[in-house]
Amino acid sequence: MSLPAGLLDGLLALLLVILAVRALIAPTLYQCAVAFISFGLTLSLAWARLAAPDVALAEAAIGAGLLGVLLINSLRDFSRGGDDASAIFGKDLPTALFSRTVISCGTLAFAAVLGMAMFHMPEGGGLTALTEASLPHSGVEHPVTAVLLNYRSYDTWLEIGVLVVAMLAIFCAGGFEGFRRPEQGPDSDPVIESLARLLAPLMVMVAGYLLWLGKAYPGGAFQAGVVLAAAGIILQLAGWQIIENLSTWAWKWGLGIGFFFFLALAVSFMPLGLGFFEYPEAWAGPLILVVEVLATLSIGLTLTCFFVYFNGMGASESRRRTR
Amino acid sequence: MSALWQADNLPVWLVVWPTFGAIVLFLLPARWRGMTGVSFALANGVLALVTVFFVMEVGVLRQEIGGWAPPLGIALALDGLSALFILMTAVVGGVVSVYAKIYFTQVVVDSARSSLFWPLWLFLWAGLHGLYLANDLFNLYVVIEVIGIAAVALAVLSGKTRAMIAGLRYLIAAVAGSLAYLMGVALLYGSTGVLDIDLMAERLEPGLTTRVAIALMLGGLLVKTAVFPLHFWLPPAHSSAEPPVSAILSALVLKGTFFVILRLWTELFGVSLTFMAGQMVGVLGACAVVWGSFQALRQERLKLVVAHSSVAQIGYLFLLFPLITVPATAVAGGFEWAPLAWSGAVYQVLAHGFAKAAFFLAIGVLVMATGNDHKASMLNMVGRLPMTTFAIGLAGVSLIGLPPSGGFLAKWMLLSAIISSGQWWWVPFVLVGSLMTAGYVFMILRLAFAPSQHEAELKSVPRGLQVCALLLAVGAILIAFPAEWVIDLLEGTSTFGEVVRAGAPVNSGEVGP
Amino acid sequence: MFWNDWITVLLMMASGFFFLAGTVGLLRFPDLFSRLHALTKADNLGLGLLVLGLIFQIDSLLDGLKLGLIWAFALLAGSTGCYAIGRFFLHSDQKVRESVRPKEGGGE
Amino acid sequence: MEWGRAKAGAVRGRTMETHFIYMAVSSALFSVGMAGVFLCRHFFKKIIATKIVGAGVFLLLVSIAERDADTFADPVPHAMVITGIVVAVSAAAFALALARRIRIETSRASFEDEEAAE
Repeated sequence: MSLPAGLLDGLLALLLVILAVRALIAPTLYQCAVAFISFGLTLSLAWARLAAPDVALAEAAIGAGLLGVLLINSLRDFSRGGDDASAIFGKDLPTALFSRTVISCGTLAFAAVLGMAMFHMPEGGGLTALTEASLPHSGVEHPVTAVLLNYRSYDTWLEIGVLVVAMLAIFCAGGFEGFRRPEQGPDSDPVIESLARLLAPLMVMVAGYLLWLGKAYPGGAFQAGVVLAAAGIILQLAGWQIIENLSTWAWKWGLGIGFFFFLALAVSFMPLGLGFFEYPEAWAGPLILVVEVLATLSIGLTLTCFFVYFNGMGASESRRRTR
Repeated sequence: MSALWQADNLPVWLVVWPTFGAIVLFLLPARWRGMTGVSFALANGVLALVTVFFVMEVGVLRQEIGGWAPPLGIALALDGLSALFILMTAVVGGVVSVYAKIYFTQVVVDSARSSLFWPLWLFLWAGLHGLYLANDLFNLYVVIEVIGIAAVALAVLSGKTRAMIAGLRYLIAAVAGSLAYLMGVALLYGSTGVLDIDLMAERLEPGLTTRVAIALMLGGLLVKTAVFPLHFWLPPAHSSAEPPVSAILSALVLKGTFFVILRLWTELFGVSLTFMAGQMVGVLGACAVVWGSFQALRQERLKLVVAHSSVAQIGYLFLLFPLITVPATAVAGGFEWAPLAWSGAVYQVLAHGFAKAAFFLAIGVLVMATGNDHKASMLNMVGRLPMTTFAIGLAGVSLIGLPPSGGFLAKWMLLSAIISSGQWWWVPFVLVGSLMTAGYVFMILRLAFAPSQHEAELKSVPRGLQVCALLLAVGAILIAFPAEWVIDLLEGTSTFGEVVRAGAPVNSGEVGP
Repeated sequence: MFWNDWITVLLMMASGFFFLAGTVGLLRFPDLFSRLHALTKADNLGLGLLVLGLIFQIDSLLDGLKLGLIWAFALLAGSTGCYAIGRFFLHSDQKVRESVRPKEGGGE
Repeated sequence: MEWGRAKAGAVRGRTMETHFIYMAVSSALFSVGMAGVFLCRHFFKKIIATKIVGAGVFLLLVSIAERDADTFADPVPHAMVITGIVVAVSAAAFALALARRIRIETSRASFEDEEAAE
């Protein structure tokens, strides 16, 4: 490890820890959110340093981007009547300094034990060689895509299911299923709207590109789906209300199609004597691409729906309050 | 090679069918969901029966997904233990589904909200099947998360603020727990380079990393199983949910993570466990028995009594671990108590599952009739809602462990195992726990038989709901009878009746400098 | 080191200066608009110089085009973001405006 | 002594490498995050804390992938992390929705508020 690289890694490491602590002890929620988003972006730099571009893309887009948007969006409700984040340790603790010391020491000790365990970890060897050997039979050329959509496609399928479950769960939290048409039109802004007009088609194109790229290079359904969601969110911010104008039938199928099709494909070759999630080798490539296209659509739509529902949750309540 | 309907594909259908149901129910409009949901649930029951007969005939079944053998691919494993859990899920789940259908169509007005129950419940069911079949540590994480998110979503279904707060607490505990589990998985993957449980068991060596990993995984799973003192999220979450949801959460969801702990403890953790580790988990269980029962005695609201009682009953399950974890120096052979301890714990899972679900469903009926679940509303219930009171009584008998009931068999087997293992110090906890359980159950029943002067008019409750509660309560008693059959089924589990030789290096030749 | 490396280093250092200046401005300037000004300056010039510096290190025209696009998008997003913040500030009430003002003593 | 054995086996002949730095960060983030989950009062911060715990776990997985790299980094942990990120974000979004709903309906922002109010 060369010196400048070591310096960069050290700096990133320090920054990560500082930002993480900052995100937890900042005095206002707004600062917490900002620190957390910066943390997510710094983390994607760390992924890049660790030769994990797929993860970097996913983290920057979902971990920092989407969740950051949701956090900032919820600030509207949380900071009503003061943005006091109340200190990390309760105000009523009599000896704040003492408890702070104890907690810091405890955290440090825990981290030390965990760090020791990592440092003493025997070399398991991993599955790199095995992945590489099986790559020609997987239908794709990029190892991460091969793992996600062929070797461990069962996990990936379940994970797309988690997104559907999370959408249902958010419906439960909001108290109704579906999206309400807002009573008044959105406040449109010429600058933001023209930006959205310019960016949205470009982003759709980028999503397609990432999807196609996933076959051989870093990229793939998740990253593409998130870019698609970003396009959706920008359009939503520009006041387009795409989701609200979709029919129930359309958004439900949109949310479910990735999961449903993946399942259908997983069982469709079983009458031919193949196993669950097993594809004929010659067709694996094209089939994976189709799965990825539909998964991208579903992921993009689901994440956009997260945001739209969130936005509606706050807005409808504040409207009720002012009435 | 396996054709579509061939029996090898049974594990696949166990996952595919409820998932298919979930997605269909999601796509269907709200008014169709109830009937369709019940049909899917009943079909699940048929599938579970097939599974059980299959396992009885054939034994352990492994299936590789995607045609990739582990360590690259994921394998599913179906054995006697999973079959038994699948059967319990099917029976409890089936009855609860029927109850939910009646409850949500006749009682709850807000159909937009309550119809969300069906897709979530089927997703949860699919997740449970995935959990019972999983043989891969990361796959376990994913299904645990499916179960966790779906369970919390169901818990907040009622939309009450109290439920929301309890749900958020539950969710944060669950997420933190599963991340701790995942941290342990990461450490183990780094040490062995595989995720498949069987392969990892071959490669895992004792050491600091393994120990920390096991501690993290256990800690995470113990939070999710609500073991004392990590049970803080359970009482509010279980007591504020809708009755069918409470039944699902306490009868099935808690048992899911217990299943994972049992499986990992016996199949994977053996390398690095010590006698003390077993004892410590046992102490947590014993404390849970006493503390949970004590809290249950103090509660004024029936749902809280029952929720705290779950903490105690879960505690009994953890008495299994000290019994099956013996020092490596102990004499070989002669661990005749191990099958008994195993059967006792599994019986406790079944008995608690049936009895607790029955309890929650019966209290649901009671709340519907009287409008609240305060203890006082039980007054003179025996004459007014005889069927429901009878259900509560039967479920209570099983919880206390009075013969003849599933709970009696569970506690009797656990006690015998404790005594023959020589770990007599667990005996008082079991007995005190039973006494205290008797305390709160009889307190409720005494009120039910007590006459009251001015009683409010009861609202009418659909008969179906009362029948559902009674069915489960009768089930809690009846499961005592096919005990031999259950133990036969359990013998189809690779680790059934085995003890973990704590501190014994598995590959003694290869370990060491 | 070839000549192109020297040019890259020079441009990078210039870019670093502008980023630093922008950040100092963001932290030290008295009001929101001048802070925004400092921030966008770093985006425009600093990133521009960075991209220009990197262009001397690449082989294919396509890569250069991609770098140029990155800069263009950053400009677009930066200026729109700046505009949105400014607009929000102008339309917001007194309380929000006061909260943006730096504290005495220049901490944080 | 198991400790000594592990040390002799695992660390022999190794220099300080990139993944060690990130493993250290991983343990720090996991611990800080866990402390935050239990000690932070505000819902908002608790949710951020779970995300930090997640970041710690994922950082370890990716460090392991880098350690085991051959022609490319071990893709299995990468896939696990991508799956994990999506799952964690889903859970966090749900938690945030719940927290927000609680805030709107009761203006409570922490579990302690609840106890104070009842």
